[in-house]
Amino acid sequence: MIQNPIGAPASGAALTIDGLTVDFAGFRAVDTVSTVVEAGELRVLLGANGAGKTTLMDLISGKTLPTAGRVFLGEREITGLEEHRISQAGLGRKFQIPSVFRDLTVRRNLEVAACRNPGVFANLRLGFSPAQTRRVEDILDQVGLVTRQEDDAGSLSHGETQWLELGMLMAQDPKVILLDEPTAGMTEAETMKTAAIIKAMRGRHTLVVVEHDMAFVKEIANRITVMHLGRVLAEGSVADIEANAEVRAAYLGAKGIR
Amino acid sequence: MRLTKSGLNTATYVAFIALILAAPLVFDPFWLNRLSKYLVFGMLGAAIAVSWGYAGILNLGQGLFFGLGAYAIAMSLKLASATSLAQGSDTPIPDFMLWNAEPGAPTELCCITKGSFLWIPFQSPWFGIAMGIVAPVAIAFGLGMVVFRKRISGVFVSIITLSVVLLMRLLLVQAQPLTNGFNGLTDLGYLTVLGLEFDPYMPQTYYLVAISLALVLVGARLLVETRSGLILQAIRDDDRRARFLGFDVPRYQTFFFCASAAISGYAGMLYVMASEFASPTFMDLSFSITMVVWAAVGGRNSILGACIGAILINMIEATVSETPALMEAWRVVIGLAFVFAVLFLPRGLAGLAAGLRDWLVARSEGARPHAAPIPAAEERGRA
Amino acid sequence: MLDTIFIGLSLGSVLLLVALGLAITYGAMGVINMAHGEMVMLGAYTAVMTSLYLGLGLIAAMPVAFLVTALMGLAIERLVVRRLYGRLLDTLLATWGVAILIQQAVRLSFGLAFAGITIAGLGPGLQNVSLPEWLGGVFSVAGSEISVYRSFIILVSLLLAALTWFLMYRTSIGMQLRAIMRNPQMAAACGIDTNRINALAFAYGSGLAGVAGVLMAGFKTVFPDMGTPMVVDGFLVVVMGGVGSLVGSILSAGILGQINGLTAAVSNDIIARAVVFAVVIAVIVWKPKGLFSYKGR
Amino acid sequence: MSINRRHFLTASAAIATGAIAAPTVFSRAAAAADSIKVGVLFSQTGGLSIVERSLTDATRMAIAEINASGGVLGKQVEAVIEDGASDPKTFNEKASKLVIQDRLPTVFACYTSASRKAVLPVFEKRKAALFYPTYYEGFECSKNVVYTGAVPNQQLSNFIPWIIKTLGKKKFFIVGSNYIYPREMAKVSKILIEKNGGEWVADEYLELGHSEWGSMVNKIKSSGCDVVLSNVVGDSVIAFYREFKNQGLSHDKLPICATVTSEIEIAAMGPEYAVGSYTSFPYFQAIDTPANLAFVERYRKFVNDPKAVTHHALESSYFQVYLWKQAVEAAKDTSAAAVLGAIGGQSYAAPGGKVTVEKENLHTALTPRIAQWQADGQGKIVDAYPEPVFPLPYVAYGETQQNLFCTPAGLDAAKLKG
Repeated sequence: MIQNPIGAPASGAALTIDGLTVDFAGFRAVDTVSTVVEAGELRVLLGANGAGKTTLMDLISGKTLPTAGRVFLGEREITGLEEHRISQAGLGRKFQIPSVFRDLTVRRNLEVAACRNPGVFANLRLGFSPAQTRRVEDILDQVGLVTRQEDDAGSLSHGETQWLELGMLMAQDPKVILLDEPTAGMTEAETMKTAAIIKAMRGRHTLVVVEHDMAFVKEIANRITVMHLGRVLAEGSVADIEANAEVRAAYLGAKGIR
Repeated sequence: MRLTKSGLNTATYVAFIALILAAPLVFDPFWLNRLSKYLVFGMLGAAIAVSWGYAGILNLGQGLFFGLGAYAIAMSLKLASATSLAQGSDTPIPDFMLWNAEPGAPTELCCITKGSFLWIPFQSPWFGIAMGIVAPVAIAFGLGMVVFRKRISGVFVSIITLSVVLLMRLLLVQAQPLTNGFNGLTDLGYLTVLGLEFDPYMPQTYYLVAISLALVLVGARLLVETRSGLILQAIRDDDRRARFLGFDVPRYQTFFFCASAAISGYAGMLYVMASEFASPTFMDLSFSITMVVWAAVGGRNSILGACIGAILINMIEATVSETPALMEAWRVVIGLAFVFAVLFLPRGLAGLAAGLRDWLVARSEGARPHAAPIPAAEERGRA
Repeated sequence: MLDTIFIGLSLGSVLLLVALGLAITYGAMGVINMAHGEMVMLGAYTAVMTSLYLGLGLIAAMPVAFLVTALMGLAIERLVVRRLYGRLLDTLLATWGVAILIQQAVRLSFGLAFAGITIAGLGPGLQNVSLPEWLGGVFSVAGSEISVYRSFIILVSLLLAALTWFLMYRTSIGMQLRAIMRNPQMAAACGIDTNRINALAFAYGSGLAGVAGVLMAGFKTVFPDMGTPMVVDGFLVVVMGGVGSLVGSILSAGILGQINGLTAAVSNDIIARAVVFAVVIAVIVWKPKGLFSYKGR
Repeated sequence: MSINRRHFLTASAAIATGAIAAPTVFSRAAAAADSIKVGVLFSQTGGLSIVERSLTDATRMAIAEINASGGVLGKQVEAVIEDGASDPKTFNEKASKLVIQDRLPTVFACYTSASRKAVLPVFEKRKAALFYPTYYEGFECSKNVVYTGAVPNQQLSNFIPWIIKTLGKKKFFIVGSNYIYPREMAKVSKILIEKNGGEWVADEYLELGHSEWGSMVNKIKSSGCDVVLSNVVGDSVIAFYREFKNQGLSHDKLPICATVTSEIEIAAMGPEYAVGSYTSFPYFQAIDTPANLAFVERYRKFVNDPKAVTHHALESSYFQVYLWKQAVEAAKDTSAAAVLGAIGGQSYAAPGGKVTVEKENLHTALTPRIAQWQADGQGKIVDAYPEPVFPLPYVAYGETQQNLFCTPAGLDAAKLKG
């Protein structure tokens, strides 16, 4: 067992990662990563391809089982739980390749996400409460999909699909949200709209975002964690990271951050 | 009048149910009996739509649940038949048990052959009826808990269900002293409830089937309209997304798998009442696949569509196979129909109907339809 | 004991004969071809017809059957399967319809029965093919009598497996097919003519079924329904072995054959069949990707 | 109840004709009024059609002959033919069409026991008459069925003693398909084997339609038996005989003695695989009487196939139509009740010899014969009873002609316990 450098999660921490490690047949995709994300913070995960960012998200959200280390959501340990249990504990996740229910309408997608009760018998009822309906309509408005609410999610454009998934996370309303490259493949205008949505989510949720677009990162980030070859290379504010020589050497190259 | 999608959907259900309830005014007892069998098949179509269309689980062993339901009630009716009472024993005993038993065995249900005590509770028809639902649901539950917990999906579920039905059929035939093996259970009594005797050629049996089908259709439709039903469809589209939204995916899948099994078991019971026999051929692979084809032709994503598909195909089959010129070629006709339906009607007849519905709605709104029809459902669960 | 193991080996080789073609069409292309059994049946009928009208023996019938069923497979791919790529379960239903069609076509002598024409060798009846003298009988190994014909089947099925392996892994067509297996879009983007390769693969898989049919004709009955039970067994072998893994199919055919043979020897054939089903179910539940899946995990 | 139903029928029949039920349009029951209609229900499609089509043909041939010689009661006989499609569900449905929709009093139907069991309720509860031409396991005493095929005592009571005494074989390996007929044949055989001083070393079963005989033949080889008693049916038979020879066994040393292997299977497997083996049936194509030779000739001409074979169930399908004709003429009535009442005691000179429907159990007295298969695919009759043997459907329970279980009053179940 790896030594615990952080100890029990501090109160006020939304997400505590402690020595998280995964070993794929000798290859350590994530190697003793530890970090604490404060409640309400927006943390950006930075790193080159293969640095282990997405794998780290897989480990947190239960998609992959860690070889060692622990994960806490608030004060509750979620290491090794099944995905839906972790989700019920208050963690939401957006995938790199947008993942929505393609054969359901946009509105239905949000309604599914808004079903707070996970049980099959508890959900054996027709319709939704006025509060839920209002919430769904608010979200439709926020992500700008009001006019498309009766269309199948499969017919949305790439950007719209990303926004729908963000909307679903809002409807799910977890404490901590992991976003894997929310602006990948987007146009400039779409990126700006996404930034607005993410900013709106801030405050209500604690966010961990994997992102490459530095302009976007500077726009939204509180703190940045830089990963390199599965390890944490540096962690700090945008300015700290920009000034960090190790980061420049390993990741950003001589040119620095544009 | 403004037409709405859901309004037209409801109207279709009402019209269909009115039609099947009015059928006795038109049909003679023979066609009524025949129709009641087809309505039972329609119920199977609905069961497949629930598991395949809504849950994305293609069960190639639906015949197992149908067969279990059929055998459960047939066991009760067998014990109620005149010959079972006339085997020279105080308690009823199926005739075949006597000639399958070892010479000199006591002629009592408790011990005439190994395992014959299992028949004892079936002396009560209520037990048989209950088992007709409970047994399929229990097996579906056990299977679902294992298969869906292991996150097996798509064609692998199909292969497992297919293997299970073949295995069960094998055991059913092998257990001949208990089940009469390949010949199945015949020479059954009539089910009598509150003094009403369900002779398959009397209208009351037809009404039992028709009302049952109406209830099943409405019930299944309501079930998939609930939040759970919605979540189930979400799981069908993307089970990983649903998991990360906090839903216990295997539970949902198992629940609706069981619902589908319960409907199939019930259909099996009704079939026995309409046809007066139960046979291991109900668990033939070809029958299970045929059911799926009915649902595909009718529309796998539509409960009513799959139901009507089953009824229509059987009517056409009967007509074609009783046409002297096509006596030997009717299977060619059916085979061709299957191929064309799958190729050119990926959403089945229900897809055509939905297109018509959307056109009507659009026309009544005075606007052209705003979205193209939903593209063919992507196959989920490719390995 | 030796003869029991030999029987198991022989059962395995018969399974493999049918499964080889499926390992291509299903394993590599993702098409659930329910008409595969009918390809076996057509192969068997080719053996019957060639011996009846051309006086060809069993061996000579094999290439003819390969051609006939490969062409038939090509037609099915062109007319039906091609429209259904990506709709895996729909291929199952459509080819089930095709299977019914082919069966009935043979039964009705391809429609000539309506005109009152009967063709010897076709029609609803049972047909057979005689074995050449040198393939009949037995030879002795360590006191056990070993059937010549069963040994011959083991040999041929292994040869066909080796040939298939060679085609898949040592030719450019095989390489292209494997590329399509893993990522059809990518393969198409790389300039692989996926239509052509898929058609060839389907034809080859069907052709293998035809050869299997000729060998079946040598020791089983030839009749229009003969293929239906075989296709189920074939799928069980391929799924258990791991979809897309040729070696997996070969090994799982061997394993199921031995399980069947040994269980039948100590109890009976019915229990043996039940055990085979149970084993397959257990393996799929335990390792849904099959015993020898080519993907990691 | 019956008045109700009749009223209901007439009331709705008129409406039904023009209704959405298009199928009624195709009903052939409404044809010429001065003919006598009978139902014919065998599989025209599916796996069993191999045998069952020949039964349809034999039935049609008998009807054609009867019509050519003036019909029955001066009327032509018209066959309403349906397809059972090798599926009990379809048999049940088509039987109810023939009996209830077309209201035919008599139907010639069914090859397998499973299909007979599936149609039985239709005939018993609606009081129609079923003529069933196949050898079967017995244990049935329906008053609505005329059984014209053999029951176990007519195939085994001569066969087993003959194997033991004449062939001198004493150790039996019993093998069959896994359903009720082979199991009952095995049960009766064991009684007879032990009574005649033989022994049985194994009693094994295979699934219906099973065609992989490797393990079983291997077992036979190592069992130490000196004769195989086969109750295997259908296409499994062919795979069995072929595997038997391919594994180096020969009928000279270890003959297969079969109860089901008929001319059809022999022709299908290639006679070389069966040469020297034996079958017990009441009828063989090779019966060397002018009546039979003429029958075979007529049948071949009728089906337009110079190589067509005749067999036991086929012969029964043929002569049972004549038995029906005699019953109708005796009763001067075509109703089911009249036919069933008059059929008992009817005798007919069938191609294979004299047959008689016994009054007591409506089964048919037939002449057991044993044939050895020859290279030309024909059986050489090596033993025959001098006269027809009385059918005993409950022989496994010790039924004898003096102590019948199945009587005109129905089954005397009390005797089963003894």
